Amino acid sequence: ADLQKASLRLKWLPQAQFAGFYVAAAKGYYKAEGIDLTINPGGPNLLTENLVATGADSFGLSGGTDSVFAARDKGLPIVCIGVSHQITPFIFVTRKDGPVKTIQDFKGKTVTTWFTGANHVLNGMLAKEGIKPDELKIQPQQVSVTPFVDGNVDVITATYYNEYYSIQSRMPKDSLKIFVAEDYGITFPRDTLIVAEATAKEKPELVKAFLRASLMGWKDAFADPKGAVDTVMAAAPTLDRAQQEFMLTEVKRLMTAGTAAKNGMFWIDADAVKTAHDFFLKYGVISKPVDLAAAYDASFIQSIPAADRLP
Amino acid sequence: MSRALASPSLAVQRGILGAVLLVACWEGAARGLHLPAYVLPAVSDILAGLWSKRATLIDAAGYTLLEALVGYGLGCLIGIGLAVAIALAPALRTAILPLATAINSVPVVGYSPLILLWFGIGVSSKIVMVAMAVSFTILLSMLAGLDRVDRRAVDLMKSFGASRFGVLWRLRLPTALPLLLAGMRVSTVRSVIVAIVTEMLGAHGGLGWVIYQAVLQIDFVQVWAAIFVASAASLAFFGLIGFLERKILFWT
Amino acid sequence: MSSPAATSLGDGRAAARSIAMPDSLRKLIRLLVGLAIAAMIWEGAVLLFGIRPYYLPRLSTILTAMAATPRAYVDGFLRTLAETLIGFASGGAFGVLMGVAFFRVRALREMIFPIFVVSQTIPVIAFGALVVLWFGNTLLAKAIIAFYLTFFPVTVNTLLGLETVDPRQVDLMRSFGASNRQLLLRLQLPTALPQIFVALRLAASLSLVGAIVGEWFGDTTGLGVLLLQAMFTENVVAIWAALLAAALLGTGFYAVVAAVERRLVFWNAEQ
Amino acid sequence: MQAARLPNPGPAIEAPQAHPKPEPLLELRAVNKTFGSVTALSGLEASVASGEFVTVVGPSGCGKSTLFNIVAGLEEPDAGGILRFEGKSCHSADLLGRVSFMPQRDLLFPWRNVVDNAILALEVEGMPRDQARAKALRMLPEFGLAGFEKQYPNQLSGGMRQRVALMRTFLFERDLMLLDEPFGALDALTRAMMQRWLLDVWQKYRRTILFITHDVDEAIFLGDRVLVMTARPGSVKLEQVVDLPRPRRPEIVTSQEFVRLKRTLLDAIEEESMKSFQSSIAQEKTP
Amino acid sequence: MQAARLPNPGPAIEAPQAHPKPEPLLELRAVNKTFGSVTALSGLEASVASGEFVTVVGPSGCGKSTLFNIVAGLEEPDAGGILRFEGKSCHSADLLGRVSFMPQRDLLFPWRNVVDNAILALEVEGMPRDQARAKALRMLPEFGLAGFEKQYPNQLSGGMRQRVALMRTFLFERDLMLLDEPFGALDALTRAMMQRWLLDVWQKYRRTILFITHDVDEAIFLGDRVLVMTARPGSVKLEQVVDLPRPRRPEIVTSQEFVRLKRTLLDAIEEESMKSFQSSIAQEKTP
Ligand SMILES: Nc1ncnc2c1ncn2[C@@H]1O[C@H](COP(=O)(O)OP(=O)(O)OP(=O)(O)O)[C@@H](O)[C@H]1O
Ligand SMILES: Nc1ncnc2c1ncn2[C@@H]1O[C@H](COP(=O)(O)OP(=O)(O)OP(=O)(O)O)[C@@H](O)[C@H]1O
Ligand SMILES: Cc1ncc(C[n+]2csc(CCO)c2C)c(N)n1
Ligand SMILES: [Mg+2]
Ligand SMILES: [Mg+2]
Repeated sequence: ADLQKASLRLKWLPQAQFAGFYVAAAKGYYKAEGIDLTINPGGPNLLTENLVATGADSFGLSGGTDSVFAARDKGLPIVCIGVSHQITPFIFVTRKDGPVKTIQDFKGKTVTTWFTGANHVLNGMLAKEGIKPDELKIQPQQVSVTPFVDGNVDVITATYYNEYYSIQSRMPKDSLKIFVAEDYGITFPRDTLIVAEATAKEKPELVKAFLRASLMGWKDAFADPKGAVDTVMAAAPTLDRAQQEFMLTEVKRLMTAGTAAKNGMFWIDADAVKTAHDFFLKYGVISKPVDLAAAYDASFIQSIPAADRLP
Repeated sequence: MSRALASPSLAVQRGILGAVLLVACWEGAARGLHLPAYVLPAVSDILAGLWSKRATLIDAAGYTLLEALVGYGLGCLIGIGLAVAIALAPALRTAILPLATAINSVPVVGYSPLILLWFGIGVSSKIVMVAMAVSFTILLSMLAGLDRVDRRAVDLMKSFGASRFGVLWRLRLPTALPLLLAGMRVSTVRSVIVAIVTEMLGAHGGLGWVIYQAVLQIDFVQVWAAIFVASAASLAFFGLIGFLERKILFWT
Repeated sequence: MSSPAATSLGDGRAAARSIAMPDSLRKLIRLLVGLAIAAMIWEGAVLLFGIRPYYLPRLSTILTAMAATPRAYVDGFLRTLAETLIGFASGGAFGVLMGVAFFRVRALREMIFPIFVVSQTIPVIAFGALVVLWFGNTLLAKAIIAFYLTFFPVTVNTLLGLETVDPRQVDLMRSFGASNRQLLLRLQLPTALPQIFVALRLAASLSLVGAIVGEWFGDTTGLGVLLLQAMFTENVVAIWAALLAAALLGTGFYAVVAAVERRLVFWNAEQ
Repeated sequence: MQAARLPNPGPAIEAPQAHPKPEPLLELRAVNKTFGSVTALSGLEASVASGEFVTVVGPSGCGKSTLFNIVAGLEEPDAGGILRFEGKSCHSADLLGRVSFMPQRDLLFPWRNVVDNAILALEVEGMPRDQARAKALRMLPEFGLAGFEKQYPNQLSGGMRQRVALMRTFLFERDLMLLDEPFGALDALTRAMMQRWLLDVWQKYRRTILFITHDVDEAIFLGDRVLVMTARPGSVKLEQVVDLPRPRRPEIVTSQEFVRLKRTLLDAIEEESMKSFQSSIAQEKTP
Repeated sequence: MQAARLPNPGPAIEAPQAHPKPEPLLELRAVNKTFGSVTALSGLEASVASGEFVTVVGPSGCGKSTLFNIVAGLEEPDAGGILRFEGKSCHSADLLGRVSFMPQRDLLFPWRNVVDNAILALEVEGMPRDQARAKALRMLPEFGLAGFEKQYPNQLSGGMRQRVALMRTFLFERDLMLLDEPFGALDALTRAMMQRWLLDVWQKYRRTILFITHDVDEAIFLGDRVLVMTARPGSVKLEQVVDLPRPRRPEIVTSQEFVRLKRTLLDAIEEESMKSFQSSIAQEKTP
């Protein structure tokens, strides 16, 4: 009866990328923890950090470490309480039989990428190889993968769980070659769980309860992917089931990669965060060093028994 | 009574007073309530941000205005062309008009996903979107204008031996001008907005693109600076067409 | 008058009625036939010219997709309709109110009208996030966006309409000793009504735009959500499905407003 | 209102001067009216006795409508002039709601049907609609509008619209009726019908009428007295008593008497209208 | 065109019948015109001699404008009727561009100034603008428009607009001019000016004129002959020759002769307009 009202703002519309939260809500795990949770989808022009900082939403699944740094840099009072995708969730894709064999071949080619952080990863990879960004044509990437499929673009950026699937559904998987950021020493954790500083300070129990329920939801989602996809599709019935099932598989891989394999989901890998921070500082994405201890508070996730964190 | 006495300069004074009051309230709220920039930046901060980012913003405004103007021009041509075709061949009316009304009652933004898919995220998709939005307005207002012609004036022209084209050129087109230009004036602001909206869904540049990027970079001062520029650009475009309208329609 | 006139009157009315009934029916039939033909042309053209589904899927494919998840479209339709209606009603009412206020108080008009004009040059989508921030993920937030797009044309046309009132009619009313209130209700507003409806027809389309764009700011149901979802999953069939639903809503609402206009502004009809 | 109709007064009086009757319903003395730099009326003197039908002719723009606006309470004359109504000196605004005014056009409201247009003034006065409608319905036949109560103005001919407007004016029962070119928009033939009909109705209701027209035949045919106004600034140039017997038959317009009166009036008008025509052309050259 | 003006023909002829002159410019025989179920003209017979000024009066809706539309080439009469122009039988459409037509309103184009409005017909004919303008400019003084060439219609008074429209009609030099109530929208005094002026201009250019009016005084004052039309379906009820001397002075309207003619015409019109008035009321009951 005395449920506490709270909301979770996603970074995008309902899809299997967020399955665990929907499953937890559907199975009443939040209620069991005393939370009356509303899940608010994101949109193309919404910034999760902003909505959480102003108190419009209590929790957020926001862009990633990059957006957390940027928000802290601009003085938004938010704290990251968990990291979902432990490794860079996107890759750079080209045709196996195309002109691009190595990263050196990017020179003079048309490369599309998102200017929401992925562009910095690309720049980092190029810099590692001694290539300057103006040696190739970097263009903002549109929604559609068609320009790549049609051969109008040489290299395209793709998330493992979404665009890569779209491309594979339109051309054979073995005709593709991929470039992975980690191969160039760059790791870019994304999909960060955030709360307002005030929430972290004043309602630590609420935060912990939210994490406990969410973890249960994710565990269930991975245990029963079909059921999880059903739950997601109840919220967004027009989605393509096959794609959602693929997405859930890939998301599981991203959420349990790296140190999370050992420490469990939403683990904050301080080293990975520090590496990413230095990387963004170097590329001017943030103007000055960010106080990492204030920006990333691992205490909440750590307070939960390890067994509950592991899928 | 007060209407006759109010001088235009008083109207201008009041307009300025209104603007000043608005800016003062805005500034006062932002400063007085210590609103953070991500809630509402102060006007002075926005103007400062506008100045410091002027190069980017001018570029972006140029980009957006180019899309808007080309799309606008294209839309006007298509709208006028269709209306004239209907005027010359009335049989076309039953074919075109219901379709145009139906398409027009669907919000333009509805088409944006398709147009972006078909025409890519470059300038062409924006131009197409603007042209679509503009051409329907122009078609409908131009048709209303052409239909407004006095039947007796048409008879008069015919009695002089004028052809269908002669009637169109010397009588129906001038008669349609006031409504056409009113439609064109309204369409100016629409064309800039449609360009920006489409840019926000995917673009290589432009004010919509700047706004989209600035939101993601949590630079709300820049968001508002871009909005200010967009508004100024729209007003300038609106003013220009309004000015031309008054020049052209000297007789009204 | 004369009895032959009376008979001809009776005949005329009876004749008019007997024609009128099948007339509306015939209109409906003609509409349905027109739609059927359009559907056939669509389906046929895609098959005949082998148009790639990427550009234009078959109508039957789209309808099948809609039928597969009818609830999504019905719920989306109803939700968007609700937002549209609220935005339209509030925008229309506020628009008329401001039009009257501007008409009555010239100073107010000179101070605020330019601000209204400027406000309309700002794309909603640019500050929609603010609306969500202030009003949350509520129906109200979407309705406010629809309202923002709707009220201005109504204000402009109300003002225009009020200003077309014949001063001689005003004099006539005053010579009867009419108060300002009587003047407004009995003369000025009725005179402005045709102009107001021109704006309301426009506002019908605009409020739908507002509702759809409003739904792009993080919503769970609505045609705008379906559209966005389809756009970012590059699902052309779903885009068309959402578009068709929006078209139905748009044309339907427009037709209703136009029908109400024909009823209320009967005297303005040509003839 | 109850005052019996005056017997036709004496022969034409050549110069503007006070009407001889002892207690006129309306009296204007030395009335001036200026609009900014334009003097519309200057030293206007006129009076109307109870039950009288006075017609006013004069060149376009000479101030006839301005005179009516003053009497209808819509426009205050310049200070100094005297305005007397029912024997009491008053301001123009005091007359609002006290005279029944019919402006130059019919000015029917297109969204009201015949009855509702006719009862407009009664509604403004606060009479309940049902009562007002019942009253109007009883009057319809006399105005040749029986059976038309539900029609809207756009379904009426010009003559019928004018009758509705007149009925609206009649229903607003006031001692003085001001009719500003009520038939100006009608074609000459319909107009002739309406003139005859107006005389019939007037004969019955015996209201005091002040009637503007451009048509000299109309002015003579209808009036007990014709006031000819000077070109702007307007004042009364000639007061012509019309001593034609009533009821007047249409044929009267070709009678000796009528033609003689017409000649007198035309000569006076001719002079004034030439003046006004010239000055209007001169004025238009500086747009 | 060059034909000298006819001497005034004999006295009034009571029944519609052929005009006695041997070679009329325009001749209509047994002309009918129906619009759906409405018969506008029925068995209309008329002819106009070269140089003649014929005026047409008749009740509203009797088919006067329909008659003009037929003669202007805008409306084809029903099969069976005979239409002869310059002695040759022809279709209505053959007359497009061959008669000079001035419709009921001035219909000036507000975006054209005085000169450019005046040369409209010449432009349609294909005359180069400069040449047309030069021609119009020479004509301006005669039409009382000297110095106004650059003015736009909204800067002109009603009388001046009407003169521009007339000038446009005169510049379109055709054997026959059709004037449909050219002065209908003017007030009575301006109208009187315009009538006198039109006679002056006509005296000079000697065009054949067919002139519709509702005003019997105007019809008599201007015409060599007055055609009175019956109520709908329209035909010619009476052909009245006006044997008043020319040039006609304004005073003529109160002359014995004039009043006698007016009486004759009014009697004929009275009968018809009563008919049309009745039927129009009956008609309007079925909107
Ligand atoms: N409110 C006003 N402001 C300025 N000038 C006015 C106003 N009302 C009337 N006038 C001027 O006063 C003069 C007299 O106008 P008024 O309308 O009384 O003439 P009128 O005799 O009724 O003319 P008409 O016969 O054309 O109806 C005109 O020159 C007119 O322009
Ligand atoms: N195009 C048309 N279609 C149907 N009916 C028409 C048409 N033109 C004229 N009429 C009808 O024919 C009759 C004659 O009309 P016309 O305009 O010739 O009359 P008129 O004598 O010029 O009238 P007015 O004096 O009012 O100008 C009218 O009853 C009119 O309604
Ligand atoms: C890092 C990153 N950037 C963009 C996308 C692709 N994407 C998904 S939703 C959307 C609309 C705008 O936010 C875009 C572009 C992604 N998946 N990951
Ligand atoms: Mg007047
Ligand atoms: Mg006519």
